[in-house]
Amino acid sequence: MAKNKKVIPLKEHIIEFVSDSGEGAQKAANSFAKTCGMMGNGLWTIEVIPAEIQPPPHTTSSTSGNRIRLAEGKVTNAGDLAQTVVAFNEMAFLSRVQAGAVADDVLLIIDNIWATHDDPAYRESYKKITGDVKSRGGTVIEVPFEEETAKIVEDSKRGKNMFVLGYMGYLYQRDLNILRQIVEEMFAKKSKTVIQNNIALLEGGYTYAEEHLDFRYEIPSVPSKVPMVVMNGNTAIALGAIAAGFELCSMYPITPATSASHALSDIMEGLGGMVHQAEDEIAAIGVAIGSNYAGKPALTITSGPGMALKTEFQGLAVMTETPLVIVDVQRGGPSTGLPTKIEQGDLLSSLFGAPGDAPKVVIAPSTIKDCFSVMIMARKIAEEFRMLVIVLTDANLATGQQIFKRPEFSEVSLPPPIDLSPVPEGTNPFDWDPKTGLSRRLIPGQPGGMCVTTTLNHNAQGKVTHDAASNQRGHEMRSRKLAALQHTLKAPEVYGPKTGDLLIVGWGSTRGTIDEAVDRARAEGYEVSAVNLLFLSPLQPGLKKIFSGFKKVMTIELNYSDNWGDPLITEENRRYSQLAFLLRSHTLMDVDCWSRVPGRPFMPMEIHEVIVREIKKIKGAKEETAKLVSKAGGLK
Amino acid sequence: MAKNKKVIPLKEHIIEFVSDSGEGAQKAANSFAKTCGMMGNGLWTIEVIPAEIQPPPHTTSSTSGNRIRLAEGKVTNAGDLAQTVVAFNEMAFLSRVQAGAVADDVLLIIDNIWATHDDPAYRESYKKITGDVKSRGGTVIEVPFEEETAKIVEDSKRGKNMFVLGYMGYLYQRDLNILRQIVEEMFAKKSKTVIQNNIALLEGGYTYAEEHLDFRYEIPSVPSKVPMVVMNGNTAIALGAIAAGFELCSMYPITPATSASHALSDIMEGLGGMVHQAEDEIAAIGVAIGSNYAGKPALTITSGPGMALKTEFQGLAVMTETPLVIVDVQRGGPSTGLPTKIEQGDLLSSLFGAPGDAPKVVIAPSTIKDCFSVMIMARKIAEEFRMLVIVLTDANLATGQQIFKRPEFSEVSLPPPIDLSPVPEGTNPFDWDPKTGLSRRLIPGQPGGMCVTTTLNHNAQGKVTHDAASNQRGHEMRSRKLAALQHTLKAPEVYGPKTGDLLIVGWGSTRGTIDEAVDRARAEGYEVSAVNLLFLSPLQPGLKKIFSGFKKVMTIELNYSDNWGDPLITEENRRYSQLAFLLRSHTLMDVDCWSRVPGRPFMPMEIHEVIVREIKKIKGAKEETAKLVSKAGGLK
Amino acid sequence: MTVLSMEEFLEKECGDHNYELEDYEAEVPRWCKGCGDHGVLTSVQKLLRDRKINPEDVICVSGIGCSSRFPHYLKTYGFHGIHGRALTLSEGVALARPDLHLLTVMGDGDCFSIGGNHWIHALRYNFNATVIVLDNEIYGLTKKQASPTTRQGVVTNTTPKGAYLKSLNPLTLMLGVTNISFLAQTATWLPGHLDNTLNKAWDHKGLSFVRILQRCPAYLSSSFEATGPDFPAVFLEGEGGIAVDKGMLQKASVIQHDHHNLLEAQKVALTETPSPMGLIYYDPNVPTYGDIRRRRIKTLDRPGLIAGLNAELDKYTVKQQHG
Amino acid sequence: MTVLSMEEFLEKECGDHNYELEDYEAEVPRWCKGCGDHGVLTSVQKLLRDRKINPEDVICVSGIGCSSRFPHYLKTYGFHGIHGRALTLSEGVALARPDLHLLTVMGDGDCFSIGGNHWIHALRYNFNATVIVLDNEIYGLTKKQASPTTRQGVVTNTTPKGAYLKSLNPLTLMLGVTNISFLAQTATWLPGHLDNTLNKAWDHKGLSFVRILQRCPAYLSSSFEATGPDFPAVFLEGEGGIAVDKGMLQKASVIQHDHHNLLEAQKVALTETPSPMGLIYYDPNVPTYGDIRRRRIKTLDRPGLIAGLNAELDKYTVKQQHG
Ligand SMILES: Cc1ncc(C[n+]2csc(CCOP(=O)(O)OP(=O)(O)O)c2C)c(N)n1
Ligand SMILES: Cc1ncc(C[n+]2csc(CCOP(=O)(O)OP(=O)(O)O)c2C)c(N)n1
Ligand code: SF4
Ligand code: SF4
Ligand SMILES: [Mg+2]
Ligand SMILES: [Mg+2]
Repeated sequence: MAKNKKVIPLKEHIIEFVSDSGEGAQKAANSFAKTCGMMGNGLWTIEVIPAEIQPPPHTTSSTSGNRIRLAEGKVTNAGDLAQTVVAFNEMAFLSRVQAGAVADDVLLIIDNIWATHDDPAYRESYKKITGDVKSRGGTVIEVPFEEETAKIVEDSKRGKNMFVLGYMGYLYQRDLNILRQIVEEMFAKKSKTVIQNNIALLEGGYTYAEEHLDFRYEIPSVPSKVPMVVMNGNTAIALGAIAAGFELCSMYPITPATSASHALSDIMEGLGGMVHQAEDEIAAIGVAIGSNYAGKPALTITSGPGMALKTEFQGLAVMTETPLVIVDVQRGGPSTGLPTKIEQGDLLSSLFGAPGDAPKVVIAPSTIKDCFSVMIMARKIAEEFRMLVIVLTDANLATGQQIFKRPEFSEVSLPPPIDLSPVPEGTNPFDWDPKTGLSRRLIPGQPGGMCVTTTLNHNAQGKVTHDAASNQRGHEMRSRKLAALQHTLKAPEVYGPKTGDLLIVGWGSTRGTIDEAVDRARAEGYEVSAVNLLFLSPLQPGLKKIFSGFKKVMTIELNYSDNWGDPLITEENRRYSQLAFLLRSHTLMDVDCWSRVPGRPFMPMEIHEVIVREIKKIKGAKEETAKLVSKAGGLK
Repeated sequence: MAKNKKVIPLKEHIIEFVSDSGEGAQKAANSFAKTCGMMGNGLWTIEVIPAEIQPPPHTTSSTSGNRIRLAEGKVTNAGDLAQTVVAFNEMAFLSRVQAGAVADDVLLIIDNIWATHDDPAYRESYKKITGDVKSRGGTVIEVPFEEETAKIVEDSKRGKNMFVLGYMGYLYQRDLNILRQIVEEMFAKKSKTVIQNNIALLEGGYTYAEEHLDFRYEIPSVPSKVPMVVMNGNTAIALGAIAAGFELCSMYPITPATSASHALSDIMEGLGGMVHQAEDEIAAIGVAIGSNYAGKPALTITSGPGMALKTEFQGLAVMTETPLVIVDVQRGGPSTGLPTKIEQGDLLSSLFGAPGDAPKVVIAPSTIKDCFSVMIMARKIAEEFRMLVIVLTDANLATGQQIFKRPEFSEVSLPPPIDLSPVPEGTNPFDWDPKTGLSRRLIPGQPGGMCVTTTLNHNAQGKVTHDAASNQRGHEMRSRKLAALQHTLKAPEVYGPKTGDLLIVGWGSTRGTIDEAVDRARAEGYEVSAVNLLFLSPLQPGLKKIFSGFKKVMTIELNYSDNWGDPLITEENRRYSQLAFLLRSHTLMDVDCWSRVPGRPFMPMEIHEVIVREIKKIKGAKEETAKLVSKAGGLK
Repeated sequence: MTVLSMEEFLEKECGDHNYELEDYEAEVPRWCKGCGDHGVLTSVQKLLRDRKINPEDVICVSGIGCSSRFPHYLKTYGFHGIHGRALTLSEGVALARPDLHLLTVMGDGDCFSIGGNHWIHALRYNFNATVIVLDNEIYGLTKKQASPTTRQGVVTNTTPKGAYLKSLNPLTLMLGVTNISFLAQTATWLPGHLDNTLNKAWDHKGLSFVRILQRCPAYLSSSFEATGPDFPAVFLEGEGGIAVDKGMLQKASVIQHDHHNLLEAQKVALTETPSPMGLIYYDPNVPTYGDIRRRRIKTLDRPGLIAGLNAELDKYTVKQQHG
Repeated sequence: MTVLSMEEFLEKECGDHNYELEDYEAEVPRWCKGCGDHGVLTSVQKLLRDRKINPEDVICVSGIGCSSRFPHYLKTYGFHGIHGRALTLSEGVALARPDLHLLTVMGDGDCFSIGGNHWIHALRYNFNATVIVLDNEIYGLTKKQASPTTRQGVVTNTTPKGAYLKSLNPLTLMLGVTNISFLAQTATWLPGHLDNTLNKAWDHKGLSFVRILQRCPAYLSSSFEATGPDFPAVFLEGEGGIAVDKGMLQKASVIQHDHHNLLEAQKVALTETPSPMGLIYYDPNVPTYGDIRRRRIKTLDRPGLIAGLNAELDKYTVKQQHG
C-alpha cells in the first residue's frame, strides 16, 4: 500500500491532538511539535486545557491537548480553524467544535472503540458526532487506537498517546528517527522497558498508518542555518530574567503566571539566584522591593488578582524611586474571572491602579521571543530611571510555543556589580537632574551615604517635607522621568503602507494574528495596515502622525468594550476597549475599537472579517457621499 | 474709650487663629465660628494642623489652628489671604506667611510676651517677624494675652485661648451672650469652677479689647428662617450614612478618613448599627461585602493607601454584583505622600484600579452639604444596580466646616426591610434584563433561592462557565448597567452663560472656589463659566455640547499634571490631570488643564489669575489672527 | 414579605422537615477521584440532613482553591470568594445575619498562607461560625506548590529540591491566639470521626475551627502515606469531647486529654507524629463577637431611627438668634 | 568600586572606629515629650556605638506609625515603608545583603493588626534580623484607635464605650509559630533592661523578636499606669538569658525561667500580670532562611552565569537536521 500513496502538498496545516485530561494527548502533541521544529518547520502551539482540576471524563469539559500550527515558513499565531483533529474520544472533539475551533471540512481521526462501547450513551454520541462531521463535509478516519495499543503493551490507557504520535508522524511525513530520538529523551529517566515499550508504540502507530492510509501530507521545511529554540512565553520570561541579571524572583503562585516561576525554580539556584515563594502577593512584592533597595535585582511575577494586591506597594516603589519589574501574565477578569484563559484586561489598571499620581513604565512584548529580550530592557529601564516597570504578557504568550532564533545576550545584559564605594558625606539620595528627574541611587553599605528612604513626600535630601513647593517638585521629578524616557523612544513601525483606509492598532500577543489578517486583506486589495505598540507608558512618539495617514483607526483588543448597536449604548456612554480609550485621550482622534473577551486568542479570519467590514463601511460611506454629491450636482 | 470707636463695615473677612499645637487656638476658633453661625453669618472654616504628632514648640511646624471665612452671605470656600491673624507666637504666624496664606496688609494680633522673653532667639525672631509685617504694609496689635490670662487664672497656658476668644469677639462685634452660652456648653461636663474660670477669661478678653481697641469690625448677618447646621464633611458623611440606612461601617483607621468613623463610632450603636474596626483594610471591605451580601447595608471608609489594599475586593464586588459603597477621603499621594493634606489624586485609580474590566459608579460631592445627601444616593444606586459605588471626597471637605440648611430626610431614604419571602425554585440569581443588565438579588434565607455567588465567570444561573459567549455576556451585562444609569442622568448645570471664551471644569471640593473665581472674572468682563461634575462614572450626558459653547475648555484640579513649558514636555508626552485625561478621551475635544498639588485648597485668586491669563491668551491669539488677516488683506 | 398560608407556616416553622441527602446536593463535585474533599462534603450534607436544617438557612463561604469549590456542590446559599479572604466575608455575614448557619471552608494555602492575618484575627473575634480547613499540605488548584504545611523536603513545583522549611504547625499557632474557643482535628480517612467532629463543631457557639487532614491523590498521594489505619494518629478522649466510635479504635490508639486546659492542649498540639485527632481545645464561655457587639446596639424601629438621627443633627444645628 | 588607600582600608576593615553617640544621630526626634520611643532610640544608638558598628552597615526598616519614624532619627540607612509591611521589605533586604545589620521597627498596630500575616511568616522564615515592636497598646499616629493589644474596656476613638475584646497576647501567639528562635520582652521604663535585651537580641543569628512595652503619654498615659517600679512586672532569669542589673531589682521580682523550654515559655507568656520581662524563648539552633537558601545557591562569576544560561537554552534548542 505504501507504494502508490497520494501525497498532498501543503504550505501549512493546523492540527489538534485532544484527549481526556490525563490521557496524554499533550505529550504526544509536544513531541510531534518538537519533531517539526527539528525538521525546520515554522511552528506555533497552544495548549487546550480543562478549566477545572478534575472534570468528569468523556465530557466536553475534560478536553486536554494541544493545537499545532505547522508551516513551511514562519508562524506568528495559532491560526484559524483546525484542519486535522486527532481525538481520543468524540466528546473531546465536540468541545473543540463547540469552541468554534474546527473547520467544517476537518479531517477527524478518532478512536473507534466508542462505536461499540458497552455504554449505549457513548455509542450514541459517537455515532451522532462522527455523523455530523461527515454531513458538514468533513472526513472521519476511524482508528482502533486503544485496541492496537493493547496489542503492544498491557496498559492501553497509558500508551495510546505514543501510538497516536506514530500514526500522526506517518501522516505528516515526520522523520521516524527524530521521533524515536524525542521519545527516548522524554523517557530518559525511566526504565529501559518503559523506553522500549514507548518506542514500540511509536513504531506501531507509524506502521499502522502506513498500512491503512492511502495518502500522506507533505509540508516542506527549510532547516535554519542559525540555532533555533522552541519554548513558551513563560519559559522565555524566566530565561530572559536570568539573562537580565535578576537574582531573586519573589512570587506567590497564580495561574497563568506560575509556570514562569516553576521554570525559574528549576534553574535559578544553579545560576546564582533563587525563587522565593512568599506568604502572599503583598509579601512577594515587598521582598522584591527590599532586595532591589539593598542592591540585588529582584522581580515579581503575577496575574490579575495578584496585581490587585500589589497595588499599594506599587505606589511605594514609585514614591521611593526603587527600581522594580513586575511581570503580569494577564488572564480573564474581573476578579477570579477565567483564570486559565487569555485577556488583555489589565492595561488601565497597570497604568492607573495605584492611588495618587504614580507614573510608571508599561511595556507589552508581542511575541514569545520578545518575552526574553523585554526582561533585559525592563531591568535596565527600572534601574536607570529608578522606576517601576510593568511587563504585560498574557495567557496566550505564557503557554503558547513558538520556534525562533536562539536569543543572544552577553555581559552587557547584566547589571553592573553592586557599588559599595564611599560617597562624599551629604550626597543626596534624590539628586534629581531638574531636566530629566534622574538621580543616582545610594546603596546601603556605601560609607557616607546614610539616608532615609521614605514613602512620605520628601526633598532631594530624602527629608520629609509638607510644603506645597516640595510636593509639587517631587511630583514633577517623578513624572519628568517618563518624559525623559519617551524622548529616547522611536515611533512604532507600521506594518504595511503608511497610508490607506484602515489602520489596526494592537498591543501584546495579538500582533501575529493581526498582521496575518492584514496580509490577507491586503492580498485581496484592501488598504489596511497595522501597528503594534510595545510601550504603553510612555506612548511612543509619532502616533498622531501615523494615524493621520488613514481614513479610520481602530484598535483590536482582547478585552471588553461596548459595541456600537448594543442596547442603550450611545456616543456618550460607550465604554471603549482599553488601548482605544488611551489613544483617544492621547491623540484626540476618533480611534474606534473592536474587542471581545472570548477567553482564547483571536483567529486571523475573525480579524480579517472585521477589516473587510470596516473598509466596506468606509467605502460605502464614500459612495454614499459621492452619490449625494452627484445628486446635489444634478440639482444645480 | 468705648464711645467714639470707629466701626469698619465689612462684607466678609478671613480670620485665622494660630498657636502651638496644644495651646487651644482651635477651640477658640471653633467657638468663634459657632457664634458667627448662630448670629446668621455665612461661614467656612478649615483646620490648620501640624503634619506631625509632636513637632517642636515655637517652630513653624508646630502651628495648629483654624481659618474662618466669615461673611454676610453664603460662603462656599476658604477664600484667599487671611486679613486678620491672631497668633499665640510669631512662629505660628510665620508658618502661615510661608504657606502663602496671609495678606500683606494683614492685621496681626499677637501675644507680646515674646518681645521680652528670656530667650534672645525668641526676642529676635519676634522683632523681625512683627517688623516684617509692618514693612509689608500690615498692622500689628500687641496684646499681653498670657500676662492678662495669668491675672485671671493660675495656669495661663491653658486659659489663654478663651481670653483670645473674648478679645476677638469684641473686635468682630460678636454677641457676648452667645459667646458665653457656647463656652458654657463646651465645658458642660467639667466642674463649675472650670466653667466660671473660662467665662471669666472670655469676659476678660472682651473687656480688655473694649478698653484698648479704637475700632471694631461690623459684618452684618441675616439670620435664616430655616434651621441651619454647621459641621464638617466627615460628620456629614457619617450622618448621611445613617440617613441612608447603613447599619455597619467596616473600616480601618487612616487619615483623613478616620474622623468619619469616629463620628459614627460615637453614635451608631445608639442608632441600631455599629462600626467595626477590622484588622486591616482588606478585612474591612471583606466584612462590608459579606454584610451586604447577607442583606444588611454596610459601607467602608478609607483613604489612598487603604483604597490600594481594597483593589482586589473591588473586583469581587463588581463580579458578584454585590452592592457596596466605598468612601475615599482623598489625601496627598502617591504612597504615604502627604497624609493629612488634600489632593484629588484618586480619580483614575478609582475608575481603573481593579484589574480586568470592572465597571463601577464614581461620584464626588462638591460641598459639605452634598456629603450628607450623596450617601443616600450612593446606597440606592449600589442596591438598585447591584454595583460598586465609590464616593470621592477629600481632606478639604473632611475637615472644613460650612453652615448650611439642615438636611431633610425621611423613610424613603432608608432601604426596604430585608425580604426573606420564598422565591420560586430555579429563580436565577443573575436574572439579567438583557437591555439594562439589571437583576434582582436573592438574599440568603429566602427559601428556594439557594445558589452560589462566585467570582469566576458565570451565567444567569450563577453557574461557572468558561465559554466565550458566556464570558462576553457577563461582561456586557455588568457594563450595560452603567449605560442604564447614564440614561437616568441629566446634563450638569453650567455656572454662568452657556457660551463664552473659557469653560472651567472641575469636580469635588474645588467647586466653591472655582465658582467664586468665575464670578470675579465675570464681574471684570471676562467671558468665563464653570461646570462641576458630580458623576465621574458614568459621565453625565451633554458634555460635548456644553463644551462646544466655549472657545477653550480646561479643567482645574488638585492633582498632578505636567505643565506646558516644563523641560522635555511636549504635546506627545504631556501627562494631563486626571479629569482632563478622562474628558479628552470622552469628548475628543482639546480639553486643557491647570492643576497643582499644594496640599491645601486653591484660593479663588489663584484660579482667577489662571482664568485671566487664559482668556488673555485666547484674545491675544484672536488679535494675532485678526492682525494676520488684515495684513493678508492689506497685501491683496 | 409574602404571607404564608397556615399550612406553609406550620411546615416552615414547626414542621419536622425530613430532608434527604440530595436536598443538599447541587452539581456533581469536580474533585479528583479519591480526593478527600468528597467525604467532607458528604459529611456536611449528612449533618444538615440529620439536623433537619433548611437549605436556605445555611451560608457556605469559601476562598479560592480546590477546597473552596465546596459551596458549588452544596445546595445552600454559597459564596465562592477570593483567595485568602473567606473569613472576612464570613465575618460580615455573621454580623449581619445571626439567624443563619455559617460554614466557612478554606484550603491550607488559603487560610494559613495568604489568609493568615484574617485567620488569627477571626479566632480572636470568635464570631459564630463553623470553620474548616481542608489541609492537603499542598496547593491543589494551582498544581503543586508548597503551602505552609507542606513538609520539609517535599518536592513541589516551587521547591524542586524539596520544601525549605519545617512545616508550620497551625494547631500550636492557633492555641496561642487569645480568645480561641474551639479547636479540633480530624482526617478525611476517618469518616466516622469526621462526622462526630463536625457535629461537635456545629454545636459550638463561637468560632469552631476544624483542621481536616485531607488526601490529595493528584499532587501529594504520599502525604498521608499510610492512609487509614496505618497513619500515625492518636485519638483524644475527654469528657464532652469528640466520641471515638469503636470501629475507629483499630486505626489508632486513644489518649486521655483535658481539652479545657490550654497548656495541655499546647502539649498535645506540639506532637505531630502521631497526629492528635479530636477536640484539642474547648472553651464554651468565650463570648462571640456578634453577641458582644449586638448587646450594645439599641434596637430601633424606623421612626425611632429617624428621631434618633434628628437628635444627632440637633447637636450641629445653630439656632440663629434673630436679634 | 573605588579603590581605598591602604590607610582607609585599614581604618575600614581593621580599625577600631570609635564612634560617638552623635554619629548615629540624625534629625531631632519628633516624638512627644515623655514618649517611650525616645529611650529605645538612645538604646539602639548606644548599642551601635558600643559595638563600633559602621553606620553605613546598618539598615533600619519600618512601617508607618509614630514608632516607624525611627529610621528618620537614626543615622544609618533607613527605609520608612508602608503600614504593616516592614517585615516583607526586611526579608528582601536580609536575602540580598547578609553582610549588613538589619533592624526592623514596628508599632503594635503595624505588626499585630495589619501586618499579622507577615509577622507569623517572618517568624517561621527566621531570617536574620533584630525585630522590635514598640507596643504602646494604641494607634498613636492616627490618634487613638484600638490596636489588638489595647486592653478590654479602654476608651478609644473607635471604641468610645471601651474596647470590645480581650487584648491579644502577642507572646503566646508567637510561641505557637513553628521555627520561632528568639522572643524577649522589655519595657521603655526599664532602660537598663532594655539595653541588655537589645544586646542579647542583636547577638542572635536568626529573627530576634523583642516586644517593648512603650508608654504613649499622649493617648494612653494610663496604659502602664504605675510607670516604673510599680508596674506589675517580673524579671525572668535563666542561664544565658538577659541580665537583670541590680538597680532593676527594686522594680520587680525575679523568677527562674528555662527559656529553652517551649512549654515553660508558653506558661510564662500566658501570665500578663505581672508582665514577664526578659528572654522568654531562645533556640539558637533554628537555621535562618538566608542560610538555608544560600547553601543551595551556586556561586558563579559572570562568564559562569552566561555559560550556565546557555546550557539552559540548549535544552530548548532544536538542532535542525538538514536532511
Ligand atoms: C490573590 C490570589 N492569589 C493567588 C491565586 C491563585 N491560587 C488559587 S488557589 C491557590 C492555592 C490553592 O491551595 P490551597 O489553598 O491549599 O487549596 P487547595 O487547592 O489545596 O484545596 C492559589 C495560590 C488566586 N486565585 N488569587
Ligand atoms: C494601608 C494603611 N492603612 C492605614 C494607615 C494609617 N495609619 C498610619 S499609622 C497607623 C497605626 C499606628 O499605630 P501603631 O502601628 O500602633 O504605631 P504607633 O503610632 O502607635 O507607634 C495607621 C492605622 C496607613 N498609613 N496605611
Ligand atoms: S488536586 Fe488534590 S485537592 Fe484538588 S481535587 Fe484533586 S485531589 Fe483534590
Ligand atoms: S502619640 Fe504616643 S507614641 Fe506617638 S509620639 Fe506621642 S507619645 Fe509617642
Ligand atoms: Mg491545599
Ligand atoms: Mg501603637
